[in-house]
Amino acid sequence: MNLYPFVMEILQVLILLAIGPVFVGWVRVLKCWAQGRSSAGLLQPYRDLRKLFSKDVVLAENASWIFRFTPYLVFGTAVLAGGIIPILSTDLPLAATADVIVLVALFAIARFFTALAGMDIGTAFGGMGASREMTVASLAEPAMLMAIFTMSLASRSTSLSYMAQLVMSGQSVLRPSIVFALLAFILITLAETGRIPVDNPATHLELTMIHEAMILEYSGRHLALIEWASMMKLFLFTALGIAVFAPWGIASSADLVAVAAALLFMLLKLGVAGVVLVLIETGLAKMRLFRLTEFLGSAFLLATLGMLSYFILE
Amino acid sequence: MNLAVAAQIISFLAALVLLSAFGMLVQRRMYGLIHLFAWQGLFLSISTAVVGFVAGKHHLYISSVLTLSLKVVLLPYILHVLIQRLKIQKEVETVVNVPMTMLIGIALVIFSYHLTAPVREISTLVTRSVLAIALATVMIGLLMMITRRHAVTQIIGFLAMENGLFFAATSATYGMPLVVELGVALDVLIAAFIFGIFFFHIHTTFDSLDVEQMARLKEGD
Amino acid sequence: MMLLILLGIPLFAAVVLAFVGDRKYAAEINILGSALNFAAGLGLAFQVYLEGPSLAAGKFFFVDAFNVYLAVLTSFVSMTTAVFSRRYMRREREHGRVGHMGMRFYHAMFQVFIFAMLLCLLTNNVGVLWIAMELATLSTVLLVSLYRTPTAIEAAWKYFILCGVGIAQALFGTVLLYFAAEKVLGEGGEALLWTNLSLVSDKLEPTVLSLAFVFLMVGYGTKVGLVPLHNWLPDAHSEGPTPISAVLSGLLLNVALYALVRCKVLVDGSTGTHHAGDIMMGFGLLSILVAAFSLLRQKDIKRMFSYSSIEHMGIATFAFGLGGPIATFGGLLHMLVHSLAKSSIFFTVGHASQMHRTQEMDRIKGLIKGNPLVGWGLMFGVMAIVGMPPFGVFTSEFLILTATMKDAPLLTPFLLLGLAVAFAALFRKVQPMVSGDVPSYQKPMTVANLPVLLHMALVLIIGVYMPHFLNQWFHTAVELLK
Amino acid sequence: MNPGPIDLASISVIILLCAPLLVSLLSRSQRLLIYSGFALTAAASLLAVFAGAWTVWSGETQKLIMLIGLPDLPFHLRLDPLAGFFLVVIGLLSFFVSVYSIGYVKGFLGKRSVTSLAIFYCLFLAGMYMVVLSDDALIFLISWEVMAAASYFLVMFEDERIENRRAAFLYMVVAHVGAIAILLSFGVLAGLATGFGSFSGYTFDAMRSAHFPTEWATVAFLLSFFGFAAKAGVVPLHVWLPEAHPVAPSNVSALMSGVMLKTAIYGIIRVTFDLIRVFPWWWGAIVLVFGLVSAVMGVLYALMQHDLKRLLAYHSVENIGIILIGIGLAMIFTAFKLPLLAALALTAGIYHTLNHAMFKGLLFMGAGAVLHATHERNMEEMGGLIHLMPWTAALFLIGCISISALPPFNGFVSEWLTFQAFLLSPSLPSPLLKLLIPMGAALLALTGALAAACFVKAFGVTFLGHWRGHHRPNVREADWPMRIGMIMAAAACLFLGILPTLAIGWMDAVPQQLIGTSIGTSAGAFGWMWLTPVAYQRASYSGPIVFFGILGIVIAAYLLLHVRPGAIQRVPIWDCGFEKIDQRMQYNATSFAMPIRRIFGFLFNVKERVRTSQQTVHKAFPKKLYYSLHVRDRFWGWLYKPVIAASFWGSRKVGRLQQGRIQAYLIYSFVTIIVLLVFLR
Repeated sequence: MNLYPFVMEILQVLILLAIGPVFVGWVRVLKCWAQGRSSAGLLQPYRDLRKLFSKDVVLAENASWIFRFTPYLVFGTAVLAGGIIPILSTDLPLAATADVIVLVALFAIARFFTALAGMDIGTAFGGMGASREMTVASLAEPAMLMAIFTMSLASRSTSLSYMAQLVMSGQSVLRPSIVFALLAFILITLAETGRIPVDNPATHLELTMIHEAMILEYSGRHLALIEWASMMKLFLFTALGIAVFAPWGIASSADLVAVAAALLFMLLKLGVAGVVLVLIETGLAKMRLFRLTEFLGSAFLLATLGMLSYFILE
Repeated sequence: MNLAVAAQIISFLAALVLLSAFGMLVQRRMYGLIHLFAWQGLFLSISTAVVGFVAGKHHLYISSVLTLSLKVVLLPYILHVLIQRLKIQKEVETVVNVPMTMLIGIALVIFSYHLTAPVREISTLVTRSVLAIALATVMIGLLMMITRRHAVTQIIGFLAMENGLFFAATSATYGMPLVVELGVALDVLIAAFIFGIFFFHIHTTFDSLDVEQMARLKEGD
Repeated sequence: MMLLILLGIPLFAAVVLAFVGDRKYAAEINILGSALNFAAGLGLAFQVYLEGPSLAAGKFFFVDAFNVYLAVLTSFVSMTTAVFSRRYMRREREHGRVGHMGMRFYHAMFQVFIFAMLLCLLTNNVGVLWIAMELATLSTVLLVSLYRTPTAIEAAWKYFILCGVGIAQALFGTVLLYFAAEKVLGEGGEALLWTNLSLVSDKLEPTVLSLAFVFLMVGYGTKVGLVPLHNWLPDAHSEGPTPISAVLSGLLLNVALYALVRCKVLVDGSTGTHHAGDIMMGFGLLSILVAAFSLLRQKDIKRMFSYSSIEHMGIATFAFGLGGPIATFGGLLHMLVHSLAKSSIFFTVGHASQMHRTQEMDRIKGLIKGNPLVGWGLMFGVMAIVGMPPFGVFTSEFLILTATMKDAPLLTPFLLLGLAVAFAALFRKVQPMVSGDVPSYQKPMTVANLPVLLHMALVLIIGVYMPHFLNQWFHTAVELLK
Repeated sequence: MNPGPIDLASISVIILLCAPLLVSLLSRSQRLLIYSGFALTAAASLLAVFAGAWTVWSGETQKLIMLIGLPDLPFHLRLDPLAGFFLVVIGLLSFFVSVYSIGYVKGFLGKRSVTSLAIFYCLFLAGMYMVVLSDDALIFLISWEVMAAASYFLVMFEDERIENRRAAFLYMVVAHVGAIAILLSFGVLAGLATGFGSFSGYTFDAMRSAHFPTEWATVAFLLSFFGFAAKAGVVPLHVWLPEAHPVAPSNVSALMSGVMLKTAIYGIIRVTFDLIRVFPWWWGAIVLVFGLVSAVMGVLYALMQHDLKRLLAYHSVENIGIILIGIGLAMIFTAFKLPLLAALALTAGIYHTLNHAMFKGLLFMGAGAVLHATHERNMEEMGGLIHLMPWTAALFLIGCISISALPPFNGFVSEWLTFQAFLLSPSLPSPLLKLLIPMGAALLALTGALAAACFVKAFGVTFLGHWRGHHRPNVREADWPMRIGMIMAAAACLFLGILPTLAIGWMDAVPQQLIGTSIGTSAGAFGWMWLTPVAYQRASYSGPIVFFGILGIVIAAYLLLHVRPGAIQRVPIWDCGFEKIDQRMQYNATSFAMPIRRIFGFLFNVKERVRTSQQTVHKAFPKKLYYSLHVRDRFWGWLYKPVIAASFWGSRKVGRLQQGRIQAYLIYSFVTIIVLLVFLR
C-alpha cells in the first residue's frame, strides 16, 4: 500500500496545529496596521500559548469533571476536523469520515460542551455566555445548511473532497448560486468563529462578550487548549471555505511538487482571507445581540437566493 | 235494516262523538266534562252495537256492552267519587283562548280526513268514513291534554283518546279480535285505578291538582 | 311448554309476594322466583337451540332467534336485579323510605313487570304485544312514585301520561295494521299473528301500513325513549328505586325497541321502500346527539345514566334503521351488551348513592378507596358503556359505525360528534367520583357484589369471545329482519 | 411444529395478560410484588425483542388466527418485518424500563399501594405488543384502546392530585376521539375491500388485496392520520401530551414518550404503505408539513419549560415531528416512483423511531431518578446534582447529546440520514417541490440547533452550578436497578450511533417489504465502518472514527499535558469584587431561554409582569422586585378552548328541551306525529 495519503493526513494535522496560531497572528497584525498601531508580530499567539501552558491551573470550587473534560474535547474535535477538510490534498483516508454536515456537527458538539462548561461553575457570566452562544448557533445553523445545500446542488455531493474536485475540474466557473452561497458562508463564518460584528474576541466587557463569557473561569493549560482550538477553528472555517469555493491548487495527485504548490497556494489564499476578514472587522461595529437575527437572517436569505438561482438560472 | 240506513246511523253517531269531543275541548266545569265523556261513551257503545248488528259480528255486542259498562258507568262513577272526595267539584278551570283551540280542532279534523283518504279508497266497509272521525277524536283528545292544566281534565282527555281508538277499532275495522279488546279494556280499568291513586297523591303532596306545579324536574341552568 | 312455565313463574311469584311481600324472607322469595324464571329461560333457550323456532299454546305464543335471547336476557337481568335489590331495599327500609305496603307492592309489581315484559317478547299476537306493553308501563308507574316525594310523584305522573298517550298512538297503529291485515288474512285472531303477518307482509296495503308505521313509531318510540318523545325517561329513571331504574333502563327499553323492530319488518316488507328505516335513523341520530349534549351538564348521577340509556337506544335504533347484515347484527348485539352494562352500572350507582346518602355527583367521592368493588365496578361499567374495548359495547359500536361509514357516510360526522361528547361528558363526571380520597360523610356498607361481577364478566367475555349459539341466533335474526 | 417468532410474541403477550392475576394475588406483600411483577415484564419484553429481531432478520412473515373474537371474525395476528421492527423498539425500551422500575417503584413503598400500578403496567405493555401484532381492524382497535385505557389509569395513579386527573381526562378524551376516527377509516377501507356482505372485509389481508378509488382512499387516509396524529401528539393536537406525560410515574412516562407514541407512527406506516399502498404525492406533503410544524413548535415550547418532565414531553412532540418528516419524504418519493430515495427516507424515519425510543427513555428515566431523589420537578429549584448523583448525571448527559443530534451518538445518525433525504429532493420531477422541500431542511436544522440549546439548558440548570433551591434535601444517588436500566439504554444509544451500518443492514427488511427496494447494500457497501447511504461520492459518515478519533486525541492530549505534574488549586469563583454573590444569582432555566423567547416571542402566549414592592425609598431603588412569567401554549386557546365552549353552549341549548312542563312534552309528541304524517304524504 502506498503511504502517501497517510503522510498527507499527518502533514495536514501538523499544518493545522502550526498555522492556526500564525493565521490569527496575521489577522491581528493586519488589524494593527489598519488601525495604525504597531503590532506584536506574527508569532505572538505562540508566546501566549506557551505562557498559558506553563502556568498552573486554578479551578473553581464546584467545577465538575465536565469543566475539565471540555478543553480536551474542544481541542480534539478541532484536530479531527483538520484531518478531514482537504487543506493540501483531496486524497485523504479520513476524508470519507465526515461530509460537510458531520463537520458542522463536530463543531456543534464542541460548542455544546463549551456551553455546559460555562454553566458548570455557576456564575452569572457562564450562563449568560452559554445562553447567547446557543442562541447564535441556533440562528446560524439553518443558514449554514442552506449554503451547504446550494453547494451540494452544484456538485451533487456533500462530501468535501468531491465538492472540491468538482469545482477544480472547472465545469463550475463563476455561478450566481455559488456567489450567493459564498457570501452567506462568509457571514456564517463570522458568527461561528465569534468575530465582529457578532462577537468580539478581544473584549472582556461583561455585556458584550459571548464566547469569552463561557471560558472566563478557565486558566492554565485548559485555557491554552481552548484558545488554541479557537484559533484552529478560525483557520478551519477559512480552509473549509477555500476547499468548497476556491479549491484551485489543492493537490489531487501524489507528487511532492503538487503538494508544495498546494502549500504555497494555501498560504496565499489565507493571506487574502485574512485581509478580507480584517476589512470586515474594521468596517463594522459589534452588533446588539437582538440585531443578530437580522444579520443571520440575511445570511439565510443569501443562501436561499443561491438555491433559487440555481433552479431558476442554471 | 239495510246497509244505507245503518251507514247513516253510524255516521250520525260518529258526528255526535266528534261533537262531544269538541264539547269536552271547551267545557270548563268538572261535572260537565264527566257527563260529556259519559255521553261519548254511550254513542260509542251504540255505534259498536249497530256495527255488530249490521256486520253480523256478535263479539262486537260484547265489546259494546264492555264499553257501556266501562266508559259510561264505571269510569264516570269513579271520577265522580274522586271529585267528591277531593272536594274539587266547584273548581272551574280556565281554558285559554277558546276560539283558537276550536280552530286547531277543526284543522285537525280536516287533516285527519285528508290523511285517511287513501284508506277510505281501498276499504269496502260501510263504516270506512268513520276512521277519519276516530282519528280526529284521538287528536282532539291529545289537544285537550295539551291545553288543559288540571290533572282530572288531562285524564279525561286521555280517556277521550282511548274512546277515539276504540271507535276506530270497532267501526273502522269491524272490531279487533276479542282477546285484544278485552285486554284493552283491562288496561283501561287498571289505568283508572292508578290515576285514582295518583289524584290523592298529587292532592296530598301539592294540595291541588294543577299539573303546572309539577315542573320541578328539568335541566336547570 | 317451557315457554308457558317461563310466563307462569313470575305471575305466581307476584301473587305470592302480594301477600308476603313485606316479610323478612320476601326478598329471598323474590330471588328464588327470578332464579327459577331464569332457569326456565335457559331451558327455553336450550330448546330453541336444539329445535329452532317453535309455537306454543296454539299459535298464541312463539319463540324464535330474535326474541329468545331477549327473553333469556330479561330473565337473567331480573334475577341479578332481584339479588341486588335484596340488600338495597333492606337498606332503604332501614332509612325509612319505604313502609310495609311499599315493600309488598314493590315485590309484587316487580314480578308483574317481569311477566309483562316476557309476555311482550313471547306473544305472537301484535295486539297482545300492545296490551303487555301497556301493562308493563302501568305496573312500573307506581313503583316510580314509591318514595312519595314530590319529585317522585311528578316523575311518575309524567311517565304515566306521556307513555299512556304514546302507547295510545301505538294502538291506533295496531288497528290500522289489523285493518290492512284482515284484507289478506281474513278477520279474527289469525290476522294479528306475527307468524302469519310476516309471511304475507308483501301483500299488505302499503299506504295503510306506512300510515300505521307513523303511529307505531311514535307509540313504541315513546317507550324506547327516542328524542323528542323522551322527556319522561330521565325523570322516571332517576326518581324511582334504583333496582327499578336498572330494569327500566336495561330491559323495558329493549322490549319497546323489539316491538318497534317487529313492526318495521312488516312495514318494509309491504312498502318495499326504506322509508321506515330512514325515519328510525333520523330518530336514532337525534336521540344520540341530544342525549350526548344533555349528558354534559348533569348533576344527578342516575339522571345522567338515564340520558346515556337514551343515547344507546338511539344507537341501536339507528342501526336497525340502517339495516344490512352488519348493522343489524351490531344492533342486536348492542341491545344485549347495553342492558348488561347499564344495569350493572345502576347497581353500583345505587350502592354509591346509598354510601353517600345522595344522588348529587359533586358529593360522591373516593369510591375506589372507599369500596373497591363499587369504585372499579362503576369505572369499568362506564368504560364499557362509552364503548371502550375490550367490552362488548365496543364490538357492537364498531360494527355499527363501520357499516354506517359504508352505507351513509355523511351521517358519520354526527355519530362521531355524539359519541365523542357523550364519552367526554361521562368521563368528566365519573372520574372525580371514583378517584381521590374518601370523604368524611361516606358510610361504608356491605354491597351485593355478585350481580356487578357477573354482568361485567359477561360484557367482557362477549367483547372478546362471542359464544357460537349467540352468533347463530343473531345471524338467523338478521335473516329474519331483512 | 417448532415454534416460530409469532408464537414467542404471543407467548409474551399472554404472560403479560396473565401477570395481573399474579400481581393481584401478591398485593399483600408489596416488595415481592414489585420484584416478581417487573421481573416478569422484563422477561416478556426480552421474548418480544427476540421474536421481533428474528422476524426482521429472516424477513419472513408469519400469521396466526386465534380462537377468540367474533365467530365470523376471529382475531388475526401477523408478524411481518414492519411489526417485528416495532416489536423490537417497544420490547427493548420496555425491558430497560422494567429493570429500572424495580428500583423506581420501590420509592412508593409505604406511601401507597402499587398494585394497580403494576397491573396496568402489564396491560399497557400487552396492549402495545398486540397493536403491532394485530392483523384485522377489530383486534387492532381493541388493543389500541386497551393500551390507551391502561396508560390512562397509569397517569391517574396518583389520583388525589387535581392536575393528574385533569391531564388524564384530557388525554383520554383526545385518545378516544382519535380512536373513533381510526375506526371510521377502517370502516371505509373494509367497506371498499369487500362490501358489507360479510365480516371478512375487516381483515387487513382483504384490505391489502383490495383496490381503492382515490377519493375514498383519501377520506380513509385523512381520518386515520387524524386519529394517529392525535395519539402521537402532532401539533396542533399535541396539547394533552405535555399535560399527561409529566404527571405519570416516571417509568411510565418513559414508556409513553418513548414507545407509545411510536405505535401511532406504526399505524401511519401500516395504513399508508401497507394497506392503501397507492397514493398521490400530496399525502406525503401533508405528513411532511405537519412533521415540520411539530418539530419546530415542539422544540420552541420545550425551551420555554422549567419543569424537567414537561420539557422532555415537548421534545417528544419535536421528535415525532422529525420522524414524520422522514415518513412524509418517503411517501412523496414513493408517489413519484423513486424507490431508492423512498427507502432512504423511510429508513431515516424508522431509525429515528428506534433512536428516539432509546434516548427519550433514557432521559425520562434520568428525570425520574432526579425526581425520586429530590422530589422536585421544577428545574429552577435544582442545580449541582452532578456532584451528588454522578452516575445519573453522566447517563443523562449521554441522553442529552443523543437527542441534540450530536455525533457520535445515535440521534445524529438518523437526523443526518433525514438531511441526506432532503438533499436528494432535487431529483423530484415537480419544480415546486424542488424549491419548497429545502426550506424544510432549513427548518430541521433550526430544530436541531434549538434542541441542543434546550438540552444545554436542561442539563446545565439541573446538574451543573450550585443548588438553586432554598432548602437542600439530602439527595442520594439512584440505586442499582435504576442505574442498570439507564446504563443499558445509554449503551444502546452509543451502539446505534457508532455502528449505524449494522443496524441499518438489519432493519433492511422493512423498506424491502414496504417499498420493494432497500439501501442496505449501498449503505454498507464499504464495510461496517463507513455509512454511505446512497453512494460513496454522495456522502459518507464513519461513526467509529469520529468516536475513537476524538477519544484518542483527547487521551493523547491529556497524557501529553500531564507528563509534567501540574498542581491544581481550587478557589472560590471570581465574584467581580462583589462579595454577596449567592446561588440565586446563577442563570436559571428562564433566564437561559430569554434571548430565544425574545426572538420567537410571537409564537408563544407570553404574560410577563414586573412589579416593584410598595415600600420603596425611591422609585429608582425599589426594595423588592417581583417578576412573574407565564408562557402558555397558544394551541390550547386556538383549538381546545373553542371546542369545549361550543359543546357547553350546545348542551345549554339542548337543555331547553327538558323544561319541565308536561304540556310542552305532549306538544312535542303531537308535533312529531303531525310532522311525520306530513312527511309521509
